[in-house]
Amino acid sequence: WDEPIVMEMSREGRRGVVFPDIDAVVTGLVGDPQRLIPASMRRSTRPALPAMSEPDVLRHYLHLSQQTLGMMGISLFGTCTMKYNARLNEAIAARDEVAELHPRQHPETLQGTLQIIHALDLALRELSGMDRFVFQAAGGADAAYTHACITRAYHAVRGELETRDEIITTIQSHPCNPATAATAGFKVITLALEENGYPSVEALKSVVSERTAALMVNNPDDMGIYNPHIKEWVRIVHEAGGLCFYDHANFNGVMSRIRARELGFDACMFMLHKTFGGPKGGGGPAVGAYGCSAALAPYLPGPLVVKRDGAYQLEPGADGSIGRVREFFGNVQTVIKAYAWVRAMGAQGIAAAADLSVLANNYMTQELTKIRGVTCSHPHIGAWRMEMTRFSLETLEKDTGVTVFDVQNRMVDFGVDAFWLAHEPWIVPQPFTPEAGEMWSKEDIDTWIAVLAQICHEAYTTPEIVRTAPHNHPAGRIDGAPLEDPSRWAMTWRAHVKKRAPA
Amino acid sequence: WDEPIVMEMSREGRRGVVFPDIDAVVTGLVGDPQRLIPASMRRSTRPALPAMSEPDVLRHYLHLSQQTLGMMGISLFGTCTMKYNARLNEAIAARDEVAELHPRQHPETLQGTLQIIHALDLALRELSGMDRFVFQAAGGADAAYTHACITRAYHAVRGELETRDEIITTIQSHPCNPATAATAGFKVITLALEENGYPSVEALKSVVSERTAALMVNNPDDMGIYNPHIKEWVRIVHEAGGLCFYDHANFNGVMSRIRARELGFDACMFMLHKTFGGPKGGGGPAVGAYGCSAALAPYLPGPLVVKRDGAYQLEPGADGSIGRVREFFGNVQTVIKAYAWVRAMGAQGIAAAADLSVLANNYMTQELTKIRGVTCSHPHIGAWRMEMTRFSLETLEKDTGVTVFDVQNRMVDFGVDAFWLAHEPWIVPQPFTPEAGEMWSKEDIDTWIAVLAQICHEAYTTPEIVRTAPHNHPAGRIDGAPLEDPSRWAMTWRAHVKKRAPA
Amino acid sequence: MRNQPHPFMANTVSAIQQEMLDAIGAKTIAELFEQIPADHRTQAPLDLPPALASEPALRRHLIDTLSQNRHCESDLSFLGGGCWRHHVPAVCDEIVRRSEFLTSVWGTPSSDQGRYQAWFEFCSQLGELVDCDLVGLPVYTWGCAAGHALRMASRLNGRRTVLVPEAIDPERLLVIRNYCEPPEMAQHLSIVPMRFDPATGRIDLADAAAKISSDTAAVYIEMPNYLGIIEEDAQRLAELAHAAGAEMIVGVDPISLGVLAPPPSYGADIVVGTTQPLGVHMFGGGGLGGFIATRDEERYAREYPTLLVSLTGTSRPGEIGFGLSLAEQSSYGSRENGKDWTGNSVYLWAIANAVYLSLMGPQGFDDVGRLITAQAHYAAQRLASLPGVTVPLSGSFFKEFVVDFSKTGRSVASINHALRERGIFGGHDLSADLPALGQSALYCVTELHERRDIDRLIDTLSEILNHDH
Amino acid sequence: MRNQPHPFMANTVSAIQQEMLDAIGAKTIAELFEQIPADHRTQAPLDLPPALASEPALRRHLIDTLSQNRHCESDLSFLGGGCWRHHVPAVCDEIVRRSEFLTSVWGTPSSDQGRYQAWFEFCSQLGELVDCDLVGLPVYTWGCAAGHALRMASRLNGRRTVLVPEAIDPERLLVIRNYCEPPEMAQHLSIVPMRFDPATGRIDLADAAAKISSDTAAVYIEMPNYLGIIEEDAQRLAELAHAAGAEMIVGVDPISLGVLAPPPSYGADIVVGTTQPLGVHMFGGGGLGGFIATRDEERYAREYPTLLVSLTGTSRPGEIGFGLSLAEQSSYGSRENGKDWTGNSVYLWAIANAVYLSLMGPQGFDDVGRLITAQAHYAAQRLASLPGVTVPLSGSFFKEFVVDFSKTGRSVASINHALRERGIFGGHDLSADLPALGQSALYCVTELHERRDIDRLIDTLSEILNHDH
Repeated sequence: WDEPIVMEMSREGRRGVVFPDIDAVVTGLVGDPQRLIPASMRRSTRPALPAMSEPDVLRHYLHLSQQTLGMMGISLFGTCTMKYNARLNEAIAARDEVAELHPRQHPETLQGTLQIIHALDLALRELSGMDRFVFQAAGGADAAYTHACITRAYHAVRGELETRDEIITTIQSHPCNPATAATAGFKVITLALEENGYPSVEALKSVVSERTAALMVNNPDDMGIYNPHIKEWVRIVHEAGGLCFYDHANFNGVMSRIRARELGFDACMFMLHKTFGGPKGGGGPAVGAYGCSAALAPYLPGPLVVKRDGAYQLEPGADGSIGRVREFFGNVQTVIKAYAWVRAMGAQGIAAAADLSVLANNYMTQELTKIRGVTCSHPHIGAWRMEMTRFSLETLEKDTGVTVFDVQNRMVDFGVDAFWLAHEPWIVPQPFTPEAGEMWSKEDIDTWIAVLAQICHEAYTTPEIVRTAPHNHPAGRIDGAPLEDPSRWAMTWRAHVKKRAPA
Repeated sequence: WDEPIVMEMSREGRRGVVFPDIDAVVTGLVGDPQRLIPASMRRSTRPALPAMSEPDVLRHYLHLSQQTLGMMGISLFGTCTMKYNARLNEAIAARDEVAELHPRQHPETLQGTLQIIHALDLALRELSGMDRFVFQAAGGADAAYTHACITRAYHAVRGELETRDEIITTIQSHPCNPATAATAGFKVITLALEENGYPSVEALKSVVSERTAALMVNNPDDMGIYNPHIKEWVRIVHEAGGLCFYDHANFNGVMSRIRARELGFDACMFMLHKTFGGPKGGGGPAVGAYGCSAALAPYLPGPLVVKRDGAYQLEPGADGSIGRVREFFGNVQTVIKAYAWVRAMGAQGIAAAADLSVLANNYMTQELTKIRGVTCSHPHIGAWRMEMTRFSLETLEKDTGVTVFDVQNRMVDFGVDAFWLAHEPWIVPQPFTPEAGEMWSKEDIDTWIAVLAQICHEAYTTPEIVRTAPHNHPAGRIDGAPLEDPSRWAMTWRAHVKKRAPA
Repeated sequence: MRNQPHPFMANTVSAIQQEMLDAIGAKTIAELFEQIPADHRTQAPLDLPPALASEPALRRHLIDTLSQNRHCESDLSFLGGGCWRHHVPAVCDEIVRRSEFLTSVWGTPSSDQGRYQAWFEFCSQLGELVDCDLVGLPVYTWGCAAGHALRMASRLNGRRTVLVPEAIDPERLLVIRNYCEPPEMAQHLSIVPMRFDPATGRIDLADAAAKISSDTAAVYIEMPNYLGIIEEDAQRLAELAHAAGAEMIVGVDPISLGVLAPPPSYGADIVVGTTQPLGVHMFGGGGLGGFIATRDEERYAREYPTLLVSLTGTSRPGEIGFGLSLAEQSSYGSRENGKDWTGNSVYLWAIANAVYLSLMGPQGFDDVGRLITAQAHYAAQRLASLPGVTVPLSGSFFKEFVVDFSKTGRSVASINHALRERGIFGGHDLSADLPALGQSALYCVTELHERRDIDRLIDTLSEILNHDH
Repeated sequence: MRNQPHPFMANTVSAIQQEMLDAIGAKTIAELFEQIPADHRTQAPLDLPPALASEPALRRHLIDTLSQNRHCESDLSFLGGGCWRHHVPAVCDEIVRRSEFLTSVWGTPSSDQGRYQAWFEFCSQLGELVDCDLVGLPVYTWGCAAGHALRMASRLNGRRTVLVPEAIDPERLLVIRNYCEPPEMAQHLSIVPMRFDPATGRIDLADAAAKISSDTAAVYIEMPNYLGIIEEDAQRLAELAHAAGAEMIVGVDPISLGVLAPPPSYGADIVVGTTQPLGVHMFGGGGLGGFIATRDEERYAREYPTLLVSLTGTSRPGEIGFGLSLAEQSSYGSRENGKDWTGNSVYLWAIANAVYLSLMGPQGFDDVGRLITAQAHYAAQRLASLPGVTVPLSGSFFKEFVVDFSKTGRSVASINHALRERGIFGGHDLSADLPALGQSALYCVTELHERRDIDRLIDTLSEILNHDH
């Protein structure tokens, strides 16, 4: 489809939805509703929204959906743990019992939902060893932010917040960790990687002090490298009086094998929209499930679900609670989907998922490194990787000038979703990070490998076809320059119209 | 997607859905279920169905859906009255109150559904003047068949069925009329068109006799021509003792302006999946609503919905009932959608739809006949057409060799659904029949016209591009020869595998 | 007033209509209707309920109305007999609700390749399940499929008598009767019932054997039969039919085919049945569909009333395409000279069926068949343990079985009423249609029942039967 | 046991795993975990509830569990306060449930052009509604948007005091407090409440004026405010803020903007608010979303924490494409040096919002605004006519209003309990959070209420209040 912008599809007078006329009895009592709005506050000019019929709106957005690859192809998008979003869960979430709930309903009327929230809390406790989970954080980053807020509250109670103003993380931890720590008001100390692919214990010791508020770290990292000294790290930070937060974004490969609490962590985070089978929706709604030890529980945001006398009740947060990181319970429908995933998988299924994702990644790693132009990060590390491996196209780029961006744009021509590169800053040049997960069949993984091999082959033989990709998509490669130019960027149609006017 | 056949996607051991284990208590009581099946009747070799995971099945069929144009483009498919299938109705039909009903439930537990069936019956009575409607027929053709069956019952009661064995129709009536009449055991007499685009009264008189069981006819026909003598026709057939059935497939242009019963017809049929906004689903489930006069009501198939003492009850058909043309009530969910459409439209909306569809057709007719190579059927008829017009590409084909089939295949390259040609036999050479209806915007109609103009232009300038179309579709033009060759046709994969084996 | 903008109609805007009128040179829309003579026009304006053009208002009205229904999700149902509550995988719903499939009309094989392929996969997979090489696109229902099959048989051998079980669903028999035409018609097919054995519930083989003759066009049986019983003499019946030159037609519930032998293995020439159990909701009977399948022989192929989709090649070398085979013999191709008729059928359900068959795979049918068998027998045995309640037929059964309440002194109607008050839909009352069985009901147990559901039925029935009445 | 084939995992088949192990030269899967030291490994096997790998079993469990909920479709609800039941057009649901949107992750602007365009259309249409040229992709909620906006203001002018209404939703204030950081932090923003006038329900202008100073980073108000009241002094407040060099931030319920003036018209610099009323179900609060919008000025653009989508060209002449603007300033681009943080948000709801805005058009917002206004006032007047019941605030209101039951002698809790027993969810109890208002509740009336619903509330309340208690 050569689909126009919706703002250009308007024809005055058309209606997409209409509302009932105001009941005559109502009008009889209250009069003209316009007069019920103070004159100074009335809208005088109508918003320039499109006027369209209902079927035309439907068709427009159906067309846009068809121009979205999503998981229709093969998507091994690293760090996002692509897995099956069971359609049963979507059907359940569409039911009135889920969709038509108001968060302020009396708990008596929410027993089904509260039971599921409570049951998922218990399941995540079992998976992590933590003592309590909350689901208010509306994404993984929001859970990291929750931890930063709890860190404030914890040290404030001890009268140490003014002096404990540093949070330590690593360069391979997700950007949300330093970013939320900074937003919460902390100084951020970032440890660099060393030879083995992780910062040394010594490096950590050199930055830990009485100013240390917390450690926020993930493990394994996005290169599939597990820090074997992590228990030691936790001990060091604890001894200095800091808290330890485990960003469990990369939980998929270690599910059933380790528990964050057993490693000593005070808190951890699971992404229900990734690891626990919830859909991503292009970027939320999402849930960062935040779990912590009993010692940190008094700081958790309310409301908390408790089971008492056989019924589920809501309690406000404790006196020391950080209040809220988001209004109400969080994205409840995603909590239900995650619960459904846990039940569908069971303990054995979860263990199998970890096994399969690590097996598939190592299979991929071996096959991909056979491709000319592809190298593996830290090639000197002989060990099997966890559920992801970071690769580099540095050789390819040096040999052919073809970049990871070119390859991304070419991949989609094969119906394969573009790979993830790496979070900033790039540790390795021209990085890319696929993650096979447990859902994709071996055949799909083989196809993905073959596509990359084909593109690398093209890069060496007919690089132009890669550099000018995509060829089979609704739009060509975008022009990046206007995006950074205040005189040309246009985040809305009206801005676009104003800026193009002189031309 | 270059999507394989599902039979080739199997890998032994994979599962798409699993069922619970048999409860131990159940097994304790009944033992091994295999032993409950007589040995001689047990299946010995498993069906060679694909073994696939759930997400792989989902993706396969999602891919197939994306390879289906449907109403995603502009579809002016003649005789099918393309209109908006309100997504509200789909959401309602997906609810348990509709989807999870068993047809044998006690009527006490079906009051909502029965109320809607009854209310739609009343609405269709109002639209047609008939005295009673039933919704058992699972399509327009099935309603025609219902009429043929009722015709048998009516004449049988009178002892005339053995001698009244002829049903009269016209060459422009839908093939289902002669076909169902023949299936019901009648001889079919088909009247040819005359100069004015319809058979003359004289022609009718020449075939009406004491052998005439019924007239089955539509009006206006698919050329948009209204037979102005239809009341006279009905009178003639009635005088001979025959019944008159109005195939109201082309009701869209005359809604609110005429009533079948007022024209004298004994019965009529509406297509709820077309005229009344139900979705077509690629060919059903559908409903041919069959309505008739009080005189024919005793022959209607049961069960019948009646309102008594404020409650809705079910009655078996009357003693003279033809029994069933299909099990149970019919496609109830489509009845609900049609009822919703009637309520959404109201009397004024229905009248507006007729107005707009006739306006749009005459607008299209004028614009299309300006295109070189396109002519209108019966061009000597100066009157405005009804909601459809039949056109011909005879000139184009003579001038360029490009056929209507070529044009169909080229249209889809523009995201415009192929037009309908005409039912067999073709009255005009190289026919095509678009129907604008009331849903499509003027802009869409203009686009459609422009596409046809472009293709006709191509036919005169670069005919090869039309003859080799489609170019932008998942598959090229099919090879028709194997379809009629018993040694090559393959209606199943297993037949295909056997037949290709020697090659 | 007619220009009140309506969400469904983009051109309900006066200015647009005026543009179109101007373009064609007409003054009013009304004049475009000149073809309709004045005396044809209705004088009485439409009197319909008030319009609910507002989606929220219409939504509310529909939900309020339909909420008066009770249904088999909220209540515990043991109803069956031609429409069954089986598991509908969420993926089936997801696919059939896709706008592309939902709204497609016809298209070309190229533009709608995906839908053609899905149809082909429906035929291909159903063919594996029923062990047939030739499967047509679906017909309305099992009853319609049976009717067409009997007519196919008659066309094949020119005979006009068909044998049908005495114990057949009356709903289905009424459908078949119409297809067989009344005696007054020249092409009438005479329906001869094969007696059922009230001890076993099976067809009385001796009776059937005596009725099969050189006049017999077809012998039609069902597997399992209306009462849930497995017709163990099927192969013998097929041999008798074949010896007499008749076609053997078997109607089958396809969800049984993981555990029951496919009909061709015991001699079926034409296999018909329902598609509803294969991934389609009941919709109060709106989920029904039927199929016809045979060997891939030209004599059968040339008698199909349905549309047939065949795999073929395309203009691009090596590419697979799909097209309609033998369209000329359909009513679209040959009007009254076609094979019966076809039209809109249940093609959307065929796609649901295809999805279902892919999800199930061979193991799924095996498992579901065993689960249903075990649970149905559990229910039957538990029921038979209640005082005065018997399961009278001795034949092996699948999914459904007859329960006789005669000795409780209560009618099925009164028991079902009491069950209904307790949230249970009891089995279908057979007492009117099959009085020989006394106060009997047809109980249906599927994979969706759990043991606790059956136990609840037993407990509830115990309580009801212990009450004074 | 780990090789039990599971429907979600294509490779849970032993033979496939063996192929992969053979390919990499490993003997067992367990050895692949060599990186994890032995003393890190858990000793206690997972103890989780039994697996329900069977979809029918899981479906039944979920439905049985969730059926314990009551909800606002079955019960009549007057709850609001940050989450509202508005009409969700069926087309919105249809679009957001499309697999392509539901499962998309990121892709490239070319491969996911449709989703980028839908996002751009969300920003563009919301920009029309709020009269802003620059709109970011959504944030989690209104509260989060307000928190970010206050921090943006502080970064813009380097000041550290923000004025916030005293009568603000406590849920939202708790969120904002976290964004403003505790006093111990160096970047702490001090929150100064603007007193609310208990007669009108509006901000006390004199109090606010006295508090606005050269230290003020921003003045934040809401329209309508937490109690439903229209802040008629908004323009004056904006003038005071601007005169003091502060940013004016307005939080708005966008469904009001057909009848209420867009915030920039009375001086808003930064507009924030909720997206939930625009075509998203409540989902118990899971439908929330927030937005941030401003003038298209570089100084604002460079402070957005959200991702920004801009229209641009592509490598094909004349073609429109979409890309991320100013990605470098996000936390993805600059980690702790970025503008706050971003991550997964509610981008799927942005698509629902875009569909909603297209369906509504200008007339839709006009109509829904008038309908809500009329019905809310009808409800308020009828409630105020009940003995002992008052609507105490004199300010003009939209959609929500305070109802004071103090003079009935009953608590809101007891009244709501009685209403709940009669199938009605009464207004949100304000007595604990705003004791100055006595036994008051916040009632919400939307376009989905019909007059009969309001009349039913009145009748039911009459009955309850007439009872002895």
